[in-house]
Amino acid sequence: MSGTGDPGRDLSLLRVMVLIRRFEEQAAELYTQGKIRGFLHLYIGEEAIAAGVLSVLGPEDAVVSTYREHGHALARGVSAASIMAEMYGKATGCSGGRGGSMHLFDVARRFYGGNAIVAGGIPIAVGLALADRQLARKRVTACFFGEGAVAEGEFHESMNLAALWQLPVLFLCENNFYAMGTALQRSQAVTDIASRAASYGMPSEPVDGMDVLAVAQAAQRAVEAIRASPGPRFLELRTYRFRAHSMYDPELYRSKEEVERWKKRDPIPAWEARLREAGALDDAGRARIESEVAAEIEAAVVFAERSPWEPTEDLLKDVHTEEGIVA
Amino acid sequence: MSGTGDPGRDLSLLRVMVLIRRFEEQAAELYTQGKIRGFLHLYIGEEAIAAGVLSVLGPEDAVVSTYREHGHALARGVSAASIMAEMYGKATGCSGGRGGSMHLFDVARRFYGGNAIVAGGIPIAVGLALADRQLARKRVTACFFGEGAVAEGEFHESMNLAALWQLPVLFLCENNFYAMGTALQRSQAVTDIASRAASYGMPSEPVDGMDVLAVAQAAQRAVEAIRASPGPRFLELRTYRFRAHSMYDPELYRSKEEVERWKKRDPIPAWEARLREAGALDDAGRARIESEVAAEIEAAVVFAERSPWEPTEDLLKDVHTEEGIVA
Amino acid sequence: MRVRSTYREALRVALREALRDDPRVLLLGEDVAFYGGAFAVSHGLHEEFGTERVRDTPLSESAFLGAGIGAALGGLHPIVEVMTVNFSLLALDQIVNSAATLRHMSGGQMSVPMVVRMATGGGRQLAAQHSHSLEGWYAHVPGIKVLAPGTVDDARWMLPAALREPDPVFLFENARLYPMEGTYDDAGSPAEIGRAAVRRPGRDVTLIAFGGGLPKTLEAAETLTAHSVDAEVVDLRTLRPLDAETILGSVRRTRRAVIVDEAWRTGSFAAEVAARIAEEGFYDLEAPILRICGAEVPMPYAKHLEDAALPQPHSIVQAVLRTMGRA
Amino acid sequence: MRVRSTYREALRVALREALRDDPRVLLLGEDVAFYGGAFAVSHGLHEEFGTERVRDTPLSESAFLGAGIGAALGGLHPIVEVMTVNFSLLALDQIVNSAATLRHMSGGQMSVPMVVRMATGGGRQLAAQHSHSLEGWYAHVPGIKVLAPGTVDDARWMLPAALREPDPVFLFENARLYPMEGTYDDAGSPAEIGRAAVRRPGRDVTLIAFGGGLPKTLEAAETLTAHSVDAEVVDLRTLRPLDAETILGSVRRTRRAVIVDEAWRTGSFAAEVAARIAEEGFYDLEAPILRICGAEVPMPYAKHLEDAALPQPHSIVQAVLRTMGRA
Ligand SMILES: Cc1ncc(C[n+]2csc(CCOP(=O)(O)OP(=O)(O)O)c2C)c(N)n1
Ligand SMILES: Cc1ncc(C[n+]2csc(CCOP(=O)(O)OP(=O)(O)O)c2C)c(N)n1
Ligand SMILES: [Mg+2]
Ligand SMILES: [Mg+2]
Repeated sequence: MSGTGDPGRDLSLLRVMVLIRRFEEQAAELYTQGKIRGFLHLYIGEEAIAAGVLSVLGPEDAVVSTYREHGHALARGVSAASIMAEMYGKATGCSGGRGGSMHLFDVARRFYGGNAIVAGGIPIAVGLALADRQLARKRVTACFFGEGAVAEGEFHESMNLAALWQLPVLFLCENNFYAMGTALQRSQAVTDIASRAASYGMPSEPVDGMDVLAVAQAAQRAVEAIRASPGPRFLELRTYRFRAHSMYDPELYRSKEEVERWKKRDPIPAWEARLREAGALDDAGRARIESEVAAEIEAAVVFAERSPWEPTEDLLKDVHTEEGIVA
Repeated sequence: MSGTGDPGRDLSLLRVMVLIRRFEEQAAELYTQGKIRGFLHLYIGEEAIAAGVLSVLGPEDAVVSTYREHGHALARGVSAASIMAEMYGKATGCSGGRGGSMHLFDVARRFYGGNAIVAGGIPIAVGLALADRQLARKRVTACFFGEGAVAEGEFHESMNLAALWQLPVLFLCENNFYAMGTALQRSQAVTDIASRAASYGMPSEPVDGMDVLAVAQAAQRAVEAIRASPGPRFLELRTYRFRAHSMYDPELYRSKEEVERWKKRDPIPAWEARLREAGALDDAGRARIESEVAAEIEAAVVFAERSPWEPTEDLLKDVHTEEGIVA
Repeated sequence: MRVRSTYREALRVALREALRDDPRVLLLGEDVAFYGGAFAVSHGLHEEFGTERVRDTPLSESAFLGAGIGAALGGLHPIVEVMTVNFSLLALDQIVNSAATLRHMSGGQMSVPMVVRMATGGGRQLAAQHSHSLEGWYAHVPGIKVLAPGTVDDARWMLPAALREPDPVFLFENARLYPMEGTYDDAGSPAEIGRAAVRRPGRDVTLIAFGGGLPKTLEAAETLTAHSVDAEVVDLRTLRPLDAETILGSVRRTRRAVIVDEAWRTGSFAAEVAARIAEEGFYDLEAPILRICGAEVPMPYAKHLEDAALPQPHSIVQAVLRTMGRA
Repeated sequence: MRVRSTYREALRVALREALRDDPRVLLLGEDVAFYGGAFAVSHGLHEEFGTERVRDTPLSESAFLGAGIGAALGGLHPIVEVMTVNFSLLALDQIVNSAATLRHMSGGQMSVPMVVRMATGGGRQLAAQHSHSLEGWYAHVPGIKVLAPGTVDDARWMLPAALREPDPVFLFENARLYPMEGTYDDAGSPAEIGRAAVRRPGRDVTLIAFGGGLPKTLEAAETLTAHSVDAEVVDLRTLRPLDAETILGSVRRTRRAVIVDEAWRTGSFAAEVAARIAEEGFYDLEAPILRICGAEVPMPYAKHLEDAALPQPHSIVQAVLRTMGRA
């Protein structure tokens, strides 16, 4: 196999994918127990994208995501404990219990959420990049969204702005072929998403989103290109969600066979096999990852369980910035 | 010269262009006299588009336009008198004095306005075409908008819907290279508008919008194609407005030279010359057009002047359909 | 005969009837067909009526709402489902600038017979972007009508009433009420638009509510009997046009008013109701008009905070006791 | 020293100062640069500060508003000009779902220091799509502040106040006031946000107005002296947060209130002011609270109809005489 060239990083890609998978399995379980409420959108099946893309960003880069963002948050280094506590609605959550699963934020890690309006985060990413350009900072803003967002006007307005102003944004379209129950071919006249972005004159390519290495390499190239000369780039990452859209979805719109077919391309066993083949992973190493991840998740649950609730008297906190007037 | 093949139609194209030109010159004059108020957007320089496109539509086809729509309305056969009265704000105006210059309507002629929100008419045109498709009617909806609209999300959402559902719409982008004071290259990352539409998988072509014959022929082909098999088509009509954006615009954003250069391509003398060359027009014929048009406009002004105002007591009329409940 | 049903099923019965009885009716919206409706309201309908009449749209709120307007102009009678009021913000241009204005600004030449349905309200731990209660905004706009069913019977009979209107009608379905059980009259007739209902007669105080606030208010009224307060509960049902007569008639008898509205307090529809009473019922009042509204905070995710942010039966009871001079 | 100026020039002085004093400030919007601003407010500024800091945008209201949010998160201090409130409907998703919520739903991790300016109001014969007065809608939304300068001094000093706020501030410039002459203090200081002003002290009745309604209300107050009515005029200045103290203090003295708001009456901001008085000032009142608002009609174009649709000094006078028992 040809890995990233860095064995530590190769293993880390696996570890991140496993962390996301197990974290979400746990979250789904807690949802059925009523510990987590509201909407819960699982990323299971799509982990290669978060793991691959975020492995190439630096701490100064920014990330803008959607409501299906546990994977992005974890891969960005937001702690499992603070995410779990957030989903419990606890004061120690990464958004103070105000956001829940759809609104994870960690500004110290430049993780700008957590946007639950489809395509709503895209203009914000464009603005972050505008600030970088205007302040002559060599940062990249990575902006995730689903293929469903491509039908929204906000998507198109944003593509044009980014291309017109040559802003340093990396657009990452997670094409899992469904927007809730609407299949891509029933929502887009032209289903080749990468070509749609290219029509704005920005470099754009489709990537196998089930192959973590392919994702990491494509992201690496794109990020380097943006740093070398600012201007947007676009990756269409083809993937599939193995689970329902959210916890309420009876999945009437796709066949079990289709799901099973995609599950055969599960990015975790695929990458694991390549690591084993290359001699970079053995049973013990694999088991170690599982047990480390299990311990991290268990600790996260314990943390969430034990954390305090925000006092109800603080309901109106953070509607406005308390310090008031800025200097 | 090769005209439309129908000498009557060839002359009519000239007549319609002259009517629009003189009508608007009169309107501008009346504006400075305070007879017409609000916003007034002149179409002068772009007449070949309205004349050419509307010469190929049938009475059952629909037209959706913008705030720069005097030309479309006149070419559609809306009477100069009712348009003039509308701009006076008289009860006899084509919109009962409620709409003014930006909101001309004549539903009997399937002229659906008169939309002053940039790109706002486009979804409505898509819906008209959806009705036609659903009711299996062989009609075409012609939808005009400026190149500024191409940056709006509503434009893109509508292109996708029309292409996805294969609706019988003819999109007509009047590319006059400016949206108010913003030049195309400062508003679009990719300035080839026709290619943008093509990215939705719909047939699309640029047309010389200063050549009334080229416009009529391209429109004819597109309309025939739509009638033969429903599905949208797109024409980018390259043109130029000779006047300011509206009556308030000091035109700081473009040079006199540029304007003069385009005026050399004035569609009216250009077409006139071709007709003369072909022996289809002589001085007398040309003079007759002018005098007929002058008479029509004078009658329109007299009509507007003499028409009554809507009684103030009727202010709240037509907020809702008075008959109430439909059968 | 009174039929037991949930609010959701009652809505579905009404939709099915509409599609069955009028071939011009079509249901248009995101995931109304294959997914079965985000809230399962339209479940099964596409199988019965086909995917042309129960039509999934791409994520393009502005375009498909505008297409609904155009389809209505073209002779169809569209029912447009905007999944939730939160996403309707993306379609407000079409609603306010076109749907509500086309009739008036064309001088009464056309009507836009269209029904727009959307889920509204908080209380399901969906946080700041998915919990709006914006019915009051819609009720501000002349040219449209605004209905808010708060009972199973209204869920059944408001849609047919809306479909008899020649102008746009907005139907706000409170998402918390979908599973609510109740009954409707299966030999009933379309609800009377513009007519409030006294859901519980009483002598001591008038409680005014609608939609999601109604069940809470009825519960509070029951609790108040233990405090020897006999509360009258008025269900507004229609926010535009507002039935001031019923409100003022009730206040004339009880001399006290408490208004319940789950929206943010400042600028809520409750303010309008209070203002109407202060204008026209002033001399009937013996005490200040009180409002129990949502707290002025983007909705927090955590359950205890969300509960604190919304009117609850106990907060309504407290307000009533205050206005009675008992607390 | 008091400087003579128009409202427009005062705004420009404030903009120039902001751009000069803080390199993080940028002005972003349609036609703010080359055109010179749709209302000439930013005329000349791009020549002084360059087209990066005074930046024309494409017609993409949602994306450039959202980009303003992102730019604010990224360390800039954007002033976003939405040409008019009518077009802001296209950006409401970004405003309500992101600008207003990001701080709260991230648990207070970030602020969005952004000022959004827009022209508002009717009265210029621009008809139904260009005459909205939607300040009241904005004032409904927690997480933002809403300012409405009605004097030249506030036009000069509200922008610097808005720029000192760490959270989004919306500045509504009434388009009719741009040419209004007056004076400002050139050694003044930023306006106090959340503080109403008594523009004319009086004993007999409190007239409450803001923005475009203020000059009319002051004129009415002058006329009323001829009827021996001494009216106090309160200028709200800030709609959110509302200065209830000043309003209630005035009503406590005069015992009568008439509220003037150019918006459609139902659900107007005037309703909120009336509701506050009915709740908290009830026992001070000697007469019903009256509202003089816009008629419930999409704004008609014809001047006499538009005049009838808007509050006018004489209609304010009539209302006051009514509340004084004189008519
Ligand atoms: C503007 C808007 N419309 C509708 C919704 C409801 N909704 C939530 S997720 C979703 C599907 C989005 O699909 P996609 O963008 O492909 O992302 P995925 O869920 O597949 O990751 C929809 C319709 C929303 N959140 N925002
Ligand atoms: C949504 C919206 N934003 C802004 C405006 C203000 N405006 C009116 S016309 C115009 C320029 C439109 O340019 P284009 O589409 O090219 O048409 P043209 O005027 O050149 O015919 C602008 C910005 C508007 N009417 N609607
Ligand atoms: Mg998807
Ligand atoms: Mg143009």
